[in-house]
Amino acid sequence: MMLKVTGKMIEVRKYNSKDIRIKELGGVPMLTVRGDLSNKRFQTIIAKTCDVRIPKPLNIKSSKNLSLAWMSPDELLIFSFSGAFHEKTQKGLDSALKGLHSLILDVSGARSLFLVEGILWRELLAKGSPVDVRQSSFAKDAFRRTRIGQVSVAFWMASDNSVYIICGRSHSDFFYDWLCNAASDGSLTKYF
Amino acid sequence: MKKYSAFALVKEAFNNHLGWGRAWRHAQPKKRYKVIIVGAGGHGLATAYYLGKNFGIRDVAVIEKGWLGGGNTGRNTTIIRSNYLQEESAAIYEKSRSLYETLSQELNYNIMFSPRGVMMLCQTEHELRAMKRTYYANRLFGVQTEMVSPMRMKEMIPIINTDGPRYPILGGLWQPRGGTARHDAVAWGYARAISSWGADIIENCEVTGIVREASKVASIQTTKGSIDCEKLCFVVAGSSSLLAELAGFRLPLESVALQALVSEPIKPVMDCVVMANTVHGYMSQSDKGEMVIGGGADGCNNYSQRGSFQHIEETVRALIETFPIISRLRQLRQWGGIVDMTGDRSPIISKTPVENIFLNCGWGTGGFKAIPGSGWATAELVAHGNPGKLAAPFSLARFVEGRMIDESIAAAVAH
Amino acid sequence: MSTRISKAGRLLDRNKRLSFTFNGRNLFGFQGDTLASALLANDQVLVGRSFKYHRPRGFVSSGVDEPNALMSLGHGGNFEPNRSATTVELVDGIEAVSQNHLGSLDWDLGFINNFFAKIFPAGFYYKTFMKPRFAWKHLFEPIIRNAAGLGRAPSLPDEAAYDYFYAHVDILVIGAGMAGLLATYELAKSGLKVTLVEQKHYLGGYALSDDFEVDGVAVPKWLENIEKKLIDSDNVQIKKNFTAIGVHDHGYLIGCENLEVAEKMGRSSIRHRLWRLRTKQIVLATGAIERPLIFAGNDIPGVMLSSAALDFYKLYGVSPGDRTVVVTNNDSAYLTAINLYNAGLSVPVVIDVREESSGDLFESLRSMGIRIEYGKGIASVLGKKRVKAVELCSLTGEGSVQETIECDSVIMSGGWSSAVHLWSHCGGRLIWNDQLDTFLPDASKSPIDENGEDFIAVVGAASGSFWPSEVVQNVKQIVQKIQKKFKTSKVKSSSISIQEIKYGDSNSKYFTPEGASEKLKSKCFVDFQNDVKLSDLRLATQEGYESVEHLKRYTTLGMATDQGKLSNINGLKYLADFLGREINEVGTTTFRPPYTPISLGSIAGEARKGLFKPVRKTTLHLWHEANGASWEPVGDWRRPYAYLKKNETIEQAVSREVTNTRNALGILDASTLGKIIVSGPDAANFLDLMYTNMISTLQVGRCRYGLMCNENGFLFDDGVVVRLAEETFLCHTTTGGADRVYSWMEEWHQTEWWNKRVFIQNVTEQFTQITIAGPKSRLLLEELGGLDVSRVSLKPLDYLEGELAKIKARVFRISFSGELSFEIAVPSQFGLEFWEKCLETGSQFGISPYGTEALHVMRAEKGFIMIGDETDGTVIPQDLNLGWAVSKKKKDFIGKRAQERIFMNDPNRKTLVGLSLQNSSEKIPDGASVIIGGVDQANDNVIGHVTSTYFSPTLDKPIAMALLKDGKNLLGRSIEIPVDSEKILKAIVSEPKFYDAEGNRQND
Amino acid sequence: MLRFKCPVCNTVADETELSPGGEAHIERMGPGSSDDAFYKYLFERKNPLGIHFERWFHAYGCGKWFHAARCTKTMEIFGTYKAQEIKPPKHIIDAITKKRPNWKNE
Ligand SMILES: Cc1cc2nc3c(=O)[nH]c(=O)nc-3n(C[C@H](O)[C@H](O)[C@H](O)COP(=O)(O)OP(=O)(O)OC[C@H]3O[C@@H](n4cnc5c(N)ncnc54)[C@H](O)[C@@H]3O)c2cc1C
Ligand SMILES: NC(=O)c1ccc[n+]([C@@H]2O[C@H](COP(=O)([O-])OP(=O)(O)OC[C@H]3O[C@@H](n4cnc5c(N)ncnc54)[C@H](O)[C@@H]3O)[C@@H](O)[C@H]2O)c1
Ligand SMILES: Cc1cc2nc3c(=O)[nH]c(=O)nc-3n(C[C@H](O)[C@H](O)[C@H](O)COP(=O)(O)O)c2cc1C
Ligand SMILES: [Zn+2]
Repeated sequence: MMLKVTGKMIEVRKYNSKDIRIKELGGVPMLTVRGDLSNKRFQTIIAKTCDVRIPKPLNIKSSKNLSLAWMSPDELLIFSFSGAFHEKTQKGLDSALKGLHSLILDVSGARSLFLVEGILWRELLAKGSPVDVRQSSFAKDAFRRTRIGQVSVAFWMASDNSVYIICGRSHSDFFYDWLCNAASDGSLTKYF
Repeated sequence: MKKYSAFALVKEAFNNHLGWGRAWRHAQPKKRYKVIIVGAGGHGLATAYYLGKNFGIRDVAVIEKGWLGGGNTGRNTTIIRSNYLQEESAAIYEKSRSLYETLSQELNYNIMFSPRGVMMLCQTEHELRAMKRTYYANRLFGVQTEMVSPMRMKEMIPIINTDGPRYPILGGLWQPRGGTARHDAVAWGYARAISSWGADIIENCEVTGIVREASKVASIQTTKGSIDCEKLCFVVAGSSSLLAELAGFRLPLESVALQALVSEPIKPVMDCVVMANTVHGYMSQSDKGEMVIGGGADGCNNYSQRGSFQHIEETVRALIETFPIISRLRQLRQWGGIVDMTGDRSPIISKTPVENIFLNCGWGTGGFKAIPGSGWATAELVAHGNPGKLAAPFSLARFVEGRMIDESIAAAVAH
Repeated sequence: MSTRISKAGRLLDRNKRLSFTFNGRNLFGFQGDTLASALLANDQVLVGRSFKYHRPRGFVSSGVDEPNALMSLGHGGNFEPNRSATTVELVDGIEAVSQNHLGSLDWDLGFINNFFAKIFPAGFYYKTFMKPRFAWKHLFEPIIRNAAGLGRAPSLPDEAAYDYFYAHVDILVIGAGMAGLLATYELAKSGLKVTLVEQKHYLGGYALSDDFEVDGVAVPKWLENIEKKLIDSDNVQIKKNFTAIGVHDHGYLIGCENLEVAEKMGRSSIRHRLWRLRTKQIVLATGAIERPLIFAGNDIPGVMLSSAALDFYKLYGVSPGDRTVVVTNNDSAYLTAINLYNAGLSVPVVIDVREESSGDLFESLRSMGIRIEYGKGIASVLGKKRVKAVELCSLTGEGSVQETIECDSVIMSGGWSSAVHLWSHCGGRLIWNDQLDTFLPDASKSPIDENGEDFIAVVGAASGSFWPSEVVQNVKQIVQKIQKKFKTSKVKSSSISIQEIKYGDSNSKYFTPEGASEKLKSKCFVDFQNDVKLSDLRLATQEGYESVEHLKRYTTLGMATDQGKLSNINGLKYLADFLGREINEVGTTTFRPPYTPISLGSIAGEARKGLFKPVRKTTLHLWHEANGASWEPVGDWRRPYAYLKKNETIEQAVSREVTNTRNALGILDASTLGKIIVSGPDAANFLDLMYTNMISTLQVGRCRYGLMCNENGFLFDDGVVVRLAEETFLCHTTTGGADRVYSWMEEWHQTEWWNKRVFIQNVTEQFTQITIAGPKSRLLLEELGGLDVSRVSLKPLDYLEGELAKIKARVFRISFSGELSFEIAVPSQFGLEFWEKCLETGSQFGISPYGTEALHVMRAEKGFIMIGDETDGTVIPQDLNLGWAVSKKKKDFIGKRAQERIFMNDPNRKTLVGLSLQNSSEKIPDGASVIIGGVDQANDNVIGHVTSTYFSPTLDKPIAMALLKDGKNLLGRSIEIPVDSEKILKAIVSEPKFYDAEGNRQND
Repeated sequence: MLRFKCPVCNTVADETELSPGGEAHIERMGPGSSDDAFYKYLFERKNPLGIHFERWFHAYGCGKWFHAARCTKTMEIFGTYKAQEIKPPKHIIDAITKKRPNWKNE
């Protein structure tokens, strides 16, 4: 399933169980930005170029065109919802960050994006991730890097009834199979 | 000491077995010994045994902080093999294995050495090449091994899944005279032998201090008082760093928890030992019927003798992949042992910075198989004050010189 | 006989009849039965054979402590051995089969062992079978092994599914007896979130079979009411069929949920679910386990625990027999006696090892006119496959028979052991309580969490509160403590009034008669499953195995599937008596997880078959698959080893791929190679430390082959470094090394050289990397168009960026095959498109894909090293003639100091050479040892080993590389390679360069 | 199974999200150091029974290394701190001595 980074989200494949819908989404451009997130100038440039402020640690923040996710004290991940915006952002950052110790890389081809929908989405995460995904600990805007099963992932809520998950591209077939298995009928407990 | 035999058993049967004496004497420390060995695990007891047998040194005490054999000797998965790649390792492990062959008779204690064969799986091209290299090296060093094809393996081990989807089995290195032994019996058998000729085994006696005079040790302090000695030998596996600290030096060791588990007993289904290094798991079936399974080591320093569950998970996964029928067996018990890991994962048999202290440690995850050979070599070191041919490569100095003896090339796990 | 009694059977739904089979016999039970109660209701008293002596055995208990009633269930992919019938909820169609007999359960040939029991005491095998030596392996051990095990192993892979669940809970209450239920209720009332788990399929615990009243209602009704309230409560979650199996560090608890019934009913696709719980607070309410008494014949079918008999009667309406003799050291067996009597069954005598008893139950017994014999014991139980009678004797003395009392069942109680297993798993200490005759948790030495605080509270019988009113008090206290810890607003605990039954004092006697002769001792069973008798304990202690741990290991006491739940304390008591010490001094053996055995399947969870371990795939994976790839696992990846055409062997394919690449054009998926960006003002300087080479002198737009060593000086990875820009480098690594090298760099940067301004980013997956190799590769690139790749513009080790075939690409002129070669990286979204374009455009030049093996053959022909083949963790670059890549000018790099040590400069180190055989079509064997001067005894002639070996299609002869001692001085000499005992190959040592040594082809 | 609070990203990380990195605060010996000093740096370890200053890598998380003070016997954690501290900071030492007054940092 080869994707063009058009900026248009397309459905690569999907699986529906009784309680859960799983989709792999393609075409979402991503940028990795490295820099000192606590640096005032860096903050201003990001806010200006992306039109979103740097999120708090362990958070994700969005505007209409893009989302900014906090990866670590010196790393951001930017998701663009349109291809044009992606290039604009990359170019904008490239020039604005000149002179400031930083690094901007297109990683659109390095990660796969999944959307899990259905009220039991928390349960799916709980089957594989050691993170506390109770409502009280994992809510809207939270962005968590961890593992699910044996795969390194990050996830955040898409809505009350859905969650986005990213993993490394080379793991996507395996991870998709994992998700489908975890969602299979008769295996969910309605725990949360 | 009453001799053990079938005849004696039958005779005792008529006496309700009231005639059997203690396997080893209950000893209180004397004021002074020629040699004190700290640690009544297999290696400590074997050292005492060969000191007496090969060098006539019998004025020996073996000091044990807990119960004899309660360290790693009492909690290992009992794999015995000698198909090591490096010449130095093959030499000492093969010496050991060959001593195991006759140990029951020698000690008059059935330690149930069972040369049922050890199969090491090759599951990648790379592993296959490494095993072939071991095979050729073994041949020249007189260790009998052979390479086995997947088809032949399936005949030998019917429950194995040779074409697992993830890591199909490409072959195996088979050591027919490798196997297992009854671990506790090894300690008990040596203890009975040395006790019978007068060596003292002092249990529940912890060494708490080392008293030095100039560059030498004069005596040790223990929870049962102070004891003088001419020579002192530390054989305490996971606790080696702690004793070294008492003696004023440090070691190239880290202590970590290594895990194992057994299943409930089932009728025999697998006659040999199988080690699957690529997926990290190994398994054999004991004479009682449990599947004895070895897991991974925790990566962090640990003296709790517990360890955690995640390594058990990994191991069990690997083994279900290799032996799909075991999925419905149940885990009966899991446990941990504190193993002492060196920088090159090979042991230390060495002199130390203190003139009359000797050291045997660093056997890590794989020293059960080495007990007789290591005892042999350590006795020589203690008796002469200098290592013989077997022990020489395993000195502390090798770390300074960069003369590593690295076995990780041949097998990811060293059991 | 055991039968169903019409009045009792609280858990049964008598309208739902279920059928099942035992050893092929069709039997019936009811909904609510366990397999055990249903068998017993059918008078199936003999249910198994013991491990060692094959003695006939019946049910001893009604729960997880059952040592005897293990059977095999199901068949094919659902076959399961060693299931204890007392823990199997009955469903329609169960097929149970008894185990461990030669012949039938009733007529077991293995029973012969029993006659040799006298010669086979504990540890007999240590004393015999030593001569002749070969007989152990060929005769004795096979006999012993044949006798091993209980059930058969499954013969087919498991068909069921398993999974995991991580949950984080504030408070976990384990055990839903009176204590657990009450604690949950009170904690929930104060607003705390509580999860309550119970291993059985029903709640209520022991109290469900008990006879007292709470707040004016019978206790079962009261329990039912609480359960209802809990179900309605928002902050309570109840899990039945859920066993807490192990407590681990930092509040980690493993639980196993048994969904077998739900699975059979089609309500769950999962058979067992392994729960991994993180808790802030655990409340242990695991109750207590009744102990047997020890007397001769206490293992004969029909002898069972008093609590088991009570359960069978109250919960399942099953009688243990028509005439039941009771033997006890405490009052709880009185309760059973009263119930059986009231059910119209006969209780000829209650034998009490105490001198006297008082209390309510005693009064009831007396008023019923049941005979009680104080200060008495059982000399022996008569019967073989079923109890026939008991012989009464005085407690003191040797057991001379005073009276023989006919009966068909015996119920016994030797007191209660608090279920403290989970307390102990993670470091909690125990303390023996003489008065209560049990080990109890020592609250001053509790297990601690990561903050050093205790996190387990114990309530109910598990904490020694054996009586209902005590349970209430005890729960109240613990609840208050927890409320304080969680800082909840104080809620008054409910006031509960108990119409208590007063119990008399128990005593601690555990075997009868006290002066038992040796003969009797050899019939007194302590550990039923493993056939450990009192005489075995005596023998072991007499022989000096007097540490509890030695006793256990010498006799196998407590090592059976019930892990000594019934036997351990009795064993300890014996040991303490023998040594004349307190039980506290003797101590226990270590409690270890699991609390009850759990399936290996549940431990593996979903990670089996396709989900066993991740396979990483490149963007071209599907293409390879569709085009005949024969796969090779490399690291987590799969790479095509070769592409097989119809009727081709692997060797033929490899040979074809090599020849085609050398003569025309080959294409390779090299995407798995690691790609790491290192960028920042200090990048060059940082990489100078990482690599042995000088990286800082590399010019922008140029590539350099770099080596990485560890601090020990050993070579561990290699790859081409490219300077993309003044401050930005791209470091290529081996496939297996990508993640390792990336973390390695991060580690050094973060923990040693954090002042160096660099960012390190692993971009391996961002790119599809494709190698175009062969004399026609430049033609292809020119045809694709977009970049000037002429000899002048793109020299060897140059790098260009631009568009190729309208796709953004980086082109590196590097060669691992020795041919003119380009590596091209395109963003992975365009990988397949680019690959297909190359194939399409390249068809006119005879393009053909090649796999890893062809790649390896070609690199070997050129004498290029391969990490993992030429290196093995003990090799330094100098050994491989790569000294040129180790900078002498740099002050420091990782591994530099190590390479200065004595051994690294030893002239005797092995160095890399080439080997070739003339006139042979046979490969030199992989990994073979190399000798010089013939095989000798001392092995002094071994000089090294073969590191890589191939048949070279290009040169039409076998070639190999080897690491040989003093290799440099052996050039031109003939060495020997012993293949097997007959065959020795002779090869000539050369430089490890077999083809185009000058490099004309790649530099074209 | 252990869990640590990562001082970099502040999440409580499960042991399976981390990888261990051995003893902390070992000073690197490079070219010019003596054989003995180099040996000590590379191989010799305190390996104490008790409080161990050690390194952990938040591999399945923020990707940063950090330090922790942990008891190797009870698994109690006295605190975590940045990987760039070259010795245990005061608040960690205080936390330890508060609970274990006899402990000495050797
Ligand atoms: C789970 C597991 C599986 C293993 N599997 C295998 C295998 O399959 N094959 C194999 O060959 N090897 C295996 N090993 C390794 C093997 O068990 C050990 O290498 C070997 O038992 C070490 O023996 P030892 O005598 O040196 O140490 P131990 O048996 O540990 O004896 C050391 C003794 O010293 C005592 N001691 C410590 N400190 C003091 C003190 N201060 N004063 C007095 N006494 C003290 C201890 O109490 C202990 O009894 C395994 C180890 C484990 C933990
Ligand atoms: N008279 C006596 O000598 C005596 C002795 C013992 C018990 N009792 C009675 O026992 C009751 C005490 O109540 P209690 O609640 O403490 O004990 P209980 O035995 O009634 O309940 C314990 C519950 O915990 C469950 N359990 C045990 N281990 C478990 C695990 N690992 N995972 C999940 N569940 C587990 C058991 O299945 C049981 O349902 C009182 O009714 C008391 O009268 C009396
Ligand atoms: C080879 C081997 C086989 C074992 N078999 C059993 C067994 O059948 N039953 C059992 O309960 N434990 C068995 N164990 C585990 C021991 O009970 C015990 O857990 C182990 O020796 C470690 O000691 P500890 O748990 O007392 O610390 C076995 C251990 C070994 C090394
Ligand atoms: Zn972190």
